[in-house]
Amino acid sequence: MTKERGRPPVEKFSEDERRALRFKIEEFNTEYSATLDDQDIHRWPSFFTNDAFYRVTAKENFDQGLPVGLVWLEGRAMFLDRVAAIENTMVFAPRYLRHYVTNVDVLGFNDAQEICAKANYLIVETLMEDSTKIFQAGIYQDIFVYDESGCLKLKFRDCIYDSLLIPNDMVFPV
Amino acid sequence: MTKERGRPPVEKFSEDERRALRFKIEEFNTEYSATLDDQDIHRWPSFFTNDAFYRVTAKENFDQGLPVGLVWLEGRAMFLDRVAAIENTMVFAPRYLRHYVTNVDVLGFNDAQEICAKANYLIVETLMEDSTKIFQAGIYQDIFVYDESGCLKLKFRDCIYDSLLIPNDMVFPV
Amino acid sequence: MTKERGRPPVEKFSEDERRALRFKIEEFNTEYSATLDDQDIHRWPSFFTNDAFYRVTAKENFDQGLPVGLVWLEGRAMFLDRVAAIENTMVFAPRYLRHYVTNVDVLGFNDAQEICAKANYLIVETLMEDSTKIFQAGIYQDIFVYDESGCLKLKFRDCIYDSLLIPNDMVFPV
Amino acid sequence: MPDTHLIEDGSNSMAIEALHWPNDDLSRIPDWIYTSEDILVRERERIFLGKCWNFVALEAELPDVGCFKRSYVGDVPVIVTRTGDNAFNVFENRCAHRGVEFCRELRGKVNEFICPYHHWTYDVTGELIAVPFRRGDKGKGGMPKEFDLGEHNPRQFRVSCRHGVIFATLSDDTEPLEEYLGPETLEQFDVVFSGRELKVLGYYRNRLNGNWKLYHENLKDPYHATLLHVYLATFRLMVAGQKSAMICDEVGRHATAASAKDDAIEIGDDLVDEMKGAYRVGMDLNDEDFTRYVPEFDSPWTVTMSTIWPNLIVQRELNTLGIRHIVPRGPHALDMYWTMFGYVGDSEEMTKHRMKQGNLMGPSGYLGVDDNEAIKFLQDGFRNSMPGEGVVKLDPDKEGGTDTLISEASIRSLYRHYREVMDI
Amino acid sequence: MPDTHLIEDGSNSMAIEALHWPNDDLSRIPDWIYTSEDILVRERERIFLGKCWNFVALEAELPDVGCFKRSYVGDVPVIVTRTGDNAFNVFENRCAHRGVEFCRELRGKVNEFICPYHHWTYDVTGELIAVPFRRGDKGKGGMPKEFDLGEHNPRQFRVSCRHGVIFATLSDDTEPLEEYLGPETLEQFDVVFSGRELKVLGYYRNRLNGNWKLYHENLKDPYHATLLHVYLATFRLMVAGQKSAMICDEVGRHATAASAKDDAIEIGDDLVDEMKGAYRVGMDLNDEDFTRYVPEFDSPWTVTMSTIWPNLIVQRELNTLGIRHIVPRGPHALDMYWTMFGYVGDSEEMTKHRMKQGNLMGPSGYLGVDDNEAIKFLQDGFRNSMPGEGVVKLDPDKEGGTDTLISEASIRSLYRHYREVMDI
Amino acid sequence: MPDTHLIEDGSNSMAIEALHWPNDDLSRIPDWIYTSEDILVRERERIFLGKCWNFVALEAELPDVGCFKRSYVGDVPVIVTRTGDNAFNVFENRCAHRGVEFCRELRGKVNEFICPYHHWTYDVTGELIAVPFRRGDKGKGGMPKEFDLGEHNPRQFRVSCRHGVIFATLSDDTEPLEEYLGPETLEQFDVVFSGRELKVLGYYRNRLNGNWKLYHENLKDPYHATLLHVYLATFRLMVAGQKSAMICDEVGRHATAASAKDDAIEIGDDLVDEMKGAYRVGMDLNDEDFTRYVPEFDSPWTVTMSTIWPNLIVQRELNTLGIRHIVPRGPHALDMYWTMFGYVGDSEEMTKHRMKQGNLMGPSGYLGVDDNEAIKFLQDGFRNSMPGEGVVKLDPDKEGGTDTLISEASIRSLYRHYREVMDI
Ligand code: FES
Ligand code: FES
Ligand code: FES
Ligand SMILES: [Fe+3]
Ligand SMILES: [Fe+3]
Ligand SMILES: [Fe+3]
Repeated sequence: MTKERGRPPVEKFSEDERRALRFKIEEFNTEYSATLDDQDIHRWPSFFTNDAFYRVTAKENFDQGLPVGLVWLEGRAMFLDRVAAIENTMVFAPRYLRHYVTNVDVLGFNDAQEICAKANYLIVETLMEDSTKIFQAGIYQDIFVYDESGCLKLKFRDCIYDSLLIPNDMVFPV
Repeated sequence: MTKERGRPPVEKFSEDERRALRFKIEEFNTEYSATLDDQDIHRWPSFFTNDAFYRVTAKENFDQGLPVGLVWLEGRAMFLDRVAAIENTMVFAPRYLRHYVTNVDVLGFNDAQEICAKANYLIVETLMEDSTKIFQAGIYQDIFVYDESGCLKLKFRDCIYDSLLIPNDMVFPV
Repeated sequence: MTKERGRPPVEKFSEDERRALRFKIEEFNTEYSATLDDQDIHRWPSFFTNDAFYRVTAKENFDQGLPVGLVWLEGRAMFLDRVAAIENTMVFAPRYLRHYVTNVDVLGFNDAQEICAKANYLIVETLMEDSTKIFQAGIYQDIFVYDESGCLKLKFRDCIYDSLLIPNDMVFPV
Repeated sequence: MPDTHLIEDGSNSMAIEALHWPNDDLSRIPDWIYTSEDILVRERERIFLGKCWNFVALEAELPDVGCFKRSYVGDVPVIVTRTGDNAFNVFENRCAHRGVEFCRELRGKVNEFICPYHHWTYDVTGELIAVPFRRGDKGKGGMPKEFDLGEHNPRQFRVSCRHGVIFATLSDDTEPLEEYLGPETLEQFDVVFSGRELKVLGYYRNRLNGNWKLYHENLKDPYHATLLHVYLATFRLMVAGQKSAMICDEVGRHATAASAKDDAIEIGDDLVDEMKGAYRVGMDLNDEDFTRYVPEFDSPWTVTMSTIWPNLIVQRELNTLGIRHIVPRGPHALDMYWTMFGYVGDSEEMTKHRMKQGNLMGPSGYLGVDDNEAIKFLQDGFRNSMPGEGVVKLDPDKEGGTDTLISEASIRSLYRHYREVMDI
Repeated sequence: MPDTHLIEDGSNSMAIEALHWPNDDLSRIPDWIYTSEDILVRERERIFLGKCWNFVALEAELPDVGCFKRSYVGDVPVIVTRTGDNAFNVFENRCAHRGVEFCRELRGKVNEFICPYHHWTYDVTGELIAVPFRRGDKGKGGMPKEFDLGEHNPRQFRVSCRHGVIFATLSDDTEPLEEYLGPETLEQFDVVFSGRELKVLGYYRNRLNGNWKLYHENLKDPYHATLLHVYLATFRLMVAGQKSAMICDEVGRHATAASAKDDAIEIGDDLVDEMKGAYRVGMDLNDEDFTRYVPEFDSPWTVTMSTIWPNLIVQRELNTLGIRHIVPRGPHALDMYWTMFGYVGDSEEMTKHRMKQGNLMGPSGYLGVDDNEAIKFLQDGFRNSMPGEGVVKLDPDKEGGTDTLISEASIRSLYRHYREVMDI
Repeated sequence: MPDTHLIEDGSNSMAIEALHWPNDDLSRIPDWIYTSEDILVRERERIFLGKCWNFVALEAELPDVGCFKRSYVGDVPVIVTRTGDNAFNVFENRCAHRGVEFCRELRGKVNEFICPYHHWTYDVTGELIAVPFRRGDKGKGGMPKEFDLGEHNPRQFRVSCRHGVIFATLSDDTEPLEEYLGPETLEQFDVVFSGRELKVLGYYRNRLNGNWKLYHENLKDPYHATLLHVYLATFRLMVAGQKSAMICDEVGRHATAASAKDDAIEIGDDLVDEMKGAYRVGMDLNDEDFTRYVPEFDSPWTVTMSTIWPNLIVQRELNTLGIRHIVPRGPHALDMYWTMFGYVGDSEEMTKHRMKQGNLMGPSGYLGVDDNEAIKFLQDGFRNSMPGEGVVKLDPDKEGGTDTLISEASIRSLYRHYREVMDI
C-alpha cells in the first residue's frame, strides 16, 4: 500500500532545478527539524498537506515491503490526534532531541509531477540525568508539493530507520 | 544580560538573500569547525569581532534565562586569554574532536541590521585509547556582521547544548 | 608517497566557483554515500577515475606521514578486486551503515588544475540485534577531476579517521 | 555482606543464597527479583529452559520449507525452521564444534546452515550433516575414527504449534501446550488464532529499560489501565466500571486482560475526581473512525491482552493485532520483538484500518509509550533508591482472575507460582 | 581468591570481607577504596544515609511554596520541596506503591505529586494523600479495609537549613548541623552564606571519571594547587609561600582551602626550579580585570574552597561563587552538579564580573579542566595498573589543618575518620 | 550457586573456585575460560605478569634516546623508553605518589616525565628524580626526613630485545628470551627479524569482541584457514593439500602457521565438495600483481603467522609484514594494536607492494574481516547460549606441531600448558 503512494521519480531535474529545489527543501527540513527540536509539536502538522501520509518504520519492514509503522498517519485529522495525544495524554519523562539532516537528494518528478527527494537524518536524545545518545539514524523518503501560496508541503514522508531496536520508546515523530 | 545581546531578528530576508547568506555562513562554519577540529586554537579568535560575545551554556540555563556559561567571553582580550590558557597552562589528555554543523538557518536582520542565524552542531570526541563518543549536541545562535574587508565575523555566538552532563570536561571551545 | 599524490591546492577559487563546485561536490558525496548506505557496492568504483587512489587510514598515520591504509587501492583493478571480495569471499554479519557528510570545503586547484576539497564524515552502524553506534568519524581529503562526459570523479580520496579504535572490523569502504 | 539496618532482605550481596522474601508475604515484592544477576541465571534455567512453552515464531513468518528465523528462548539464541508442511524445528544457534552463534540473518531461506568458521554443516532440522575433512586430507589429520556426527548436534527443543503459533520447550516434562495454557487462556488464544491464516504486516523492536517480569505485571495489572493511560479514559476506550475482566489460568501464570468498549459510557464527576487527572475533560478525536471496532471475532470482548508465560503477549486491541516476544537482556532490560499481523483475505481497507489503529500500541503507541515509560521509571526506582519493596494489596481476598479493574490479584498469583518454581 | 604475590590487600576478590588496609598505615591508601562495588554499597549506608548532613538544594532554587527540585543524597534520588516560608521537605523519589521514581523534571512547581503509574498522590511534604479507587469501584476490589495511607509514605529525611542552604539526613542520630560542621567550617561557610539572599545564576553538570572521594581529596590537597594548576602560579593567583591555610574541623572530614591573593608576590628562580615547569615565565593576561578581586566578604581570604562531607563543595574563588553537589555514579564515576550564584542586589556589572571569573572553574574552567583530568588519570591508574596504593606522607607530623601548601595532613585526617565509620 | 541439570562445570557462579574443566579432557574446552572475570584476573597475574616475555614495542618506533611509547603488558599500562643506543626501559605507567596514569600521549620524545598532578618527575629510565617541595617550603611541610626517592619508583620490568623487537617481563624467573621462544619459534622469528633495520609504515587499532585467547587459537587453528577464508582458496593462496605446517615449540604455547604458495595447485571437484562452499569457482583477480610474492626471505614458506605467547603475533603474509599486539579488555574483548613495517632500504615500489598487500590483513583485510567476525560469533556463542563447551578433537594423536591443515593439535597443546600455569 505504501509502495503505491511513494511513487518513484520518473523524470529527472536539470542541475538548475536541483539547485533551486535543494535549497528550498533544505530550508524546509531545517524548519521542520527546529520545530521538532523545540518540541513545538502543534506546529508539526502544518508541514504536511491535508491528505498527507506519514510513516516511521524500520528498514527491515521497508525492505520487505511491509506496511506497518510505529507511526502511521493519513490525513490531517490523524496528525492532529497524534499531536493531541502527545500534548495531553501521553506520559513521558522530559527529554531533548536534536535532528541533523544531511545528504539531501532531489530525485525528480514522479508521474504526478510531484517532487521526490530524500535525506539522511540522525537524531540524538538527551534524558535529563544521562549523556546524549544516538536515538535514531535513518532516511527520509519524501514527496513534496507546493501549496496554494507556493510553499513546499510534504505530501508523503516515509521515515525509514536503521536503528531497529528503538531505545525504550519514541515519543515524538521524527 | 545575554538576552539583550542576542537580539532577535526583526526583518526577514528574501529567498535570494537567504541563499547568498546561507552559502557564506556555511563556508564560515566550515572553516570555523576545521580550525577547531585541527586544534588550531590560536586562529579561533579571528572568527569573532573585537567586541564579540561568546558563551557555551546548557539548554537548561538558556531556557530559564540564566546567564552563566561554561565559557563566557566578552571582548578580544578574553578570547586571547582563553587561547593562552589552552595553549600554555591547561593540563589535559590528547583528544580528537570533530564538528558536524547542519541545519543552518538564516533568520533575518535584527534591529541593528546584523544577521541572525542558527545551526545545529554535533561534536564527537575520540580519546587515544577509546572509541569515538558523542561529546556535545547543541545549537549555535549567532549574530554575524561584516568586517571592514567584507568578511563575515561573529559578533555573538551562544552555543546552547542539550548534553547537560558534560563528559568529564570541555577543553576546547565548540 | 601519499603526500605527493594529495597535492595541496595552490590556487583559490572565486566565490562563484566555490558555490558552483560545492553544489556539485555535495551532490557527488550524497550519491556516493547513498551507494554505500545501500550496500550497492559494485557501483562504488564508478565514483573514481581509472587511475584513482583511495585510502582509509587513522589520523595518527596521516599526522605522521605514514603510508599504510586499512584499505589502500590504486587503479581500477584493485577497486574491482575489493568489490569482488566483499561480494563473494568475505564473511560478515549483516549490518546497516549510514553516512552523514557535512562541512564540505572547496579548497582550490592544485598545480595540476585538479579540484581539491574536503568534508567531514560521520558513519553510524547498526547490527541486527543491537543499538546504533558511531562507527567512524573522519575527514575526506579529496581531489576531483571531470571525466570525458563532464562528470566529477574522484582521482584521490584519503579517508582519515579519528576513530583510532575500529569497532571489530570495517567491512565496507567509507 | 550481612543485612544491615537499611537492608533487611539480603540484597546487600545480591547472591541468591542470601536473598529472602519479605515476611513470606505475597503482597510485598522485594526489589531484588528485578535487579539480581543470580536471579536472572536461575530464571533462565528454571523458567525459560524449564517446564515452559516459549513462543519462538509465527508459522506465517516461515512460508516455505527451508525458511528460518533467528529467535530466542529467554535470552538463549535459537533458530526456528520450517522443515515440512506442518513441521518446524527449533534448535540452539550454537555450532557444536567450537560454539559459534552461526546464524546471523534475522530471517531467510536456506537448504542447510553452514557455520562460517569451519563450515560444519547442519540441515534445516538442525542435525549435523557434514564436517569438512572429517577423514583428514591425504591421510593426515581429521577426526578420531569413533567420531560420531550424531553426537554433535545443537541442542534441540521440543516444538508445539497451535493455529499458526510456534512454541518450544527444552524440557521433556512440560505438559502438552493446550494443557500448559489451560482452558481459560486457550479460549482467548483461539479467538485470535482461530485457524484463519495469518498475514504478517511488519515488525517493531524496542529495548525497554526494565526487568522482563515488569512487562508481565503491567498486563496483569488492570488497575493502571484507566489511570496511567489518560488516552483510554479521555477517548472513552476504557473506564472504571466498564465491562472488563482479568481472566487467569489455574496455575496463575497466564492472564488475559479483557474489556468491552462501551460508547454509551458516562463519566461522572465523582469518577473524574477519583482518577486524579487521568481523564481530560472535553477532548474528542478528530478522526472518529480511529477507535471504531470492526467486528470480526467471536468474543464479547473488544480488547484482550493475553500474557502467556514466560515470553509471549497476544495483543487484540480493537482491530490491531500482534504478538510481542520478550527477550530478557540482563536484569535491567528486555528486548521486545513485535510482530503485527492481519489475516489472509483482509480487504485493503481492513489492512489500512489495522495500520491506523497500530498507532495505539508499539514503541510509539498512544498507550505503548505510557507503559514503556512507567516500566523504566519502576526499574529506575529499583536501581537508584534504597533497597525496598513494592505493595500489591488491591482486591485482597482474591488471587488470579477477577472482574474488577481495581485489583492486583493476578500479580499475586503470578508470584505464588514464581516463588515455587524459583524456590525463593 | 586469596592474596597472591602481586596482590597483598585482598583486592583479588574485591569483596569487603577480604579487603585490608595496608599495614594499618594512614599514609598509605589502597586502590580498592576507589574501585570496589562493596565499598560503595557500604559508603551509601554508613556515610550518605548515615550520620551525615547532605546538601540537597539552595533555598533560592525553590522560591515559592510548591517549588520542587529533583536531587540526590549520595546516589539516592530525593525530592526537595518548599512547603512553607521557611519550611522544606526532603523525601525519597520513590512511590510507596510499586517503587516508581516518579518525579522526572529537574525542577518545577506543583500542588501535589501524582505518580504516573497508578496516580497515587503525594502532597508537597511527601505524604501520601490519595490512592485512587482505594475503596474499590462499585463495591469490588480496592485496598484492604485496614489499609492506612499513613503507613505508605516515601522515606522522609530530616532537614536543616542554614542561611539559604538546605541539608538532609536520614539518621535520627546526626548531631545538629552547626555542630556537624564544627566552628571552623561554619565560620567559612558563613562568609559566603551570611544570610544575604542568594540569586541563582545558572547550572553546570559534568560526569567525572573518578571515584567520588577523589574530589574531596583534591580539595584537601593544597600540594597540587600550585603544581597542577599552571594557571595559578603563572598569573600569580597562588604561589607557594603565599598566605594560605588548610582549615579543618576536629573530626577531620570537612576542610577549607583558603588563600589570599598577593599581587606583590615575587617568584624567584629557585621556586621556578622547584615547581618543575608549573610556572610559565613571562606570561600576562590580556584582560587584567579578569583576576581582580572585588572586595565583598568579611574575610582575610580571597579564595576559599570548602569541602563539606560528604557531598558538598562551597566555592568562593575571588568573586565567582558556587556550590558543587557530588553524586556518586558507581565506584568509577561521579556526577557533579554545580549551582552558580551571586546575591540579590548585585549590580549588573558585578554579575558580569562573576560570569567572567566563572571561566576559572567548572567543566571548562582554567583550573577546573586540570582537576577533572587529574582525577580521571588517577582513576585510570587504579583501574588499569596492578593493584597498588598511594602515598600521602607530606607534612608527616600533622593531621587535619595546616598552614603550608606542602601537606597531605588533611587527607590523612579524612581517612582516619573514614576508616572508623566504614570499619575497614 | 551449585551445578544444576543444565550447568555442570561450575559456571553458575563463575567464581574460580567452583569452575572445573570438563572431565579433565583437553579435547573439550569449557566456555568459562572465555567469560569469567576471575579467570582474567588470574591470567593477568600468572601469565602476563608471570613468567612470560611480553611484546611492548619495536625499536624502530623509538629512534632516539628519550623517545617513548605508551604500551601495555597484558592490560597493564607501561611506558617503553629508549635510554641509550641499545638500551630500553619498560616501567609501569603509574605515578608512585598517588597512582596517576601519567603518560597520555601514544608516543613522543622527552627528557623526563612529569606527572601532572604534583609534578613528581621521573627520568627516562623510570626513576623518580624529583619531588617538588620535598623539603617543604619555608621550613614547613614536605616529606618526612627519611623519605627515600629510591623507594618510590614505578614498577620496572626486565627488558630483552632481539633484532629490533622489545619484550618485557615482570618476573625475575623468566628464562632468557631465546630460550623462552624455543628454537622452532626463534627460527621463524629470525626470518622476519633478521637484523635488517625495520621501517615503520603505520598503525591500525581495533577492538575485537572476543576473549584474547581466541585470537591465539585462531592462528593455531589451520583447519579454519581454507574454510573460513573463501578468499584463500578462491584465489589459490592456500588450499588443503598445499605445502603447509604448524610449527610449535616444545612447551606448546607458541606456534607458527606456515604455508608455501603454489601457483600450480589444482582444485579438484572432490575438494570443492569437501569444502562446503569455501571455494568460489571461476573467479580471478583483476589485479594479478596483488598476490605476487616478491622473494626476500631465506625461508621455504611464503606465509608465516607466528603466535608468540602471550601477546604477540608476527605476520609475514607474502610481502606484507606486521606485528599485532594483544591487549585484553575484560573477558569479552581485546584491543589489537597493529604495527605494519618494511625494511630500511626498501625501494618505493617495494613499499607500495607492501601497502597493496596490506589489503589482505588488518581490520578491513580480505582475510582479517573473516577472522574478526568469526571471533565475535564465537564470543557471542559463549555469552548468549547455554553454558557449554567446544570440541577440539581433530588430529587426535598429536599435540603441538603438525603438517596437516586438518588439525587442532596445537590448540590442545596450548591448553595443556595453560591449565598447568593457571592451575585449573
Ligand atoms: S565453530 Fe562452527 S565449524 Fe568450527
Ligand atoms: S507505582 Fe506509583 S502509583 Fe503505582
Ligand atoms: S600523583 Fe603523580 S605527582 Fe602526585
Ligand atoms: Fe498499559
Ligand atoms: Fe585543583
Ligand atoms: Fe584466519
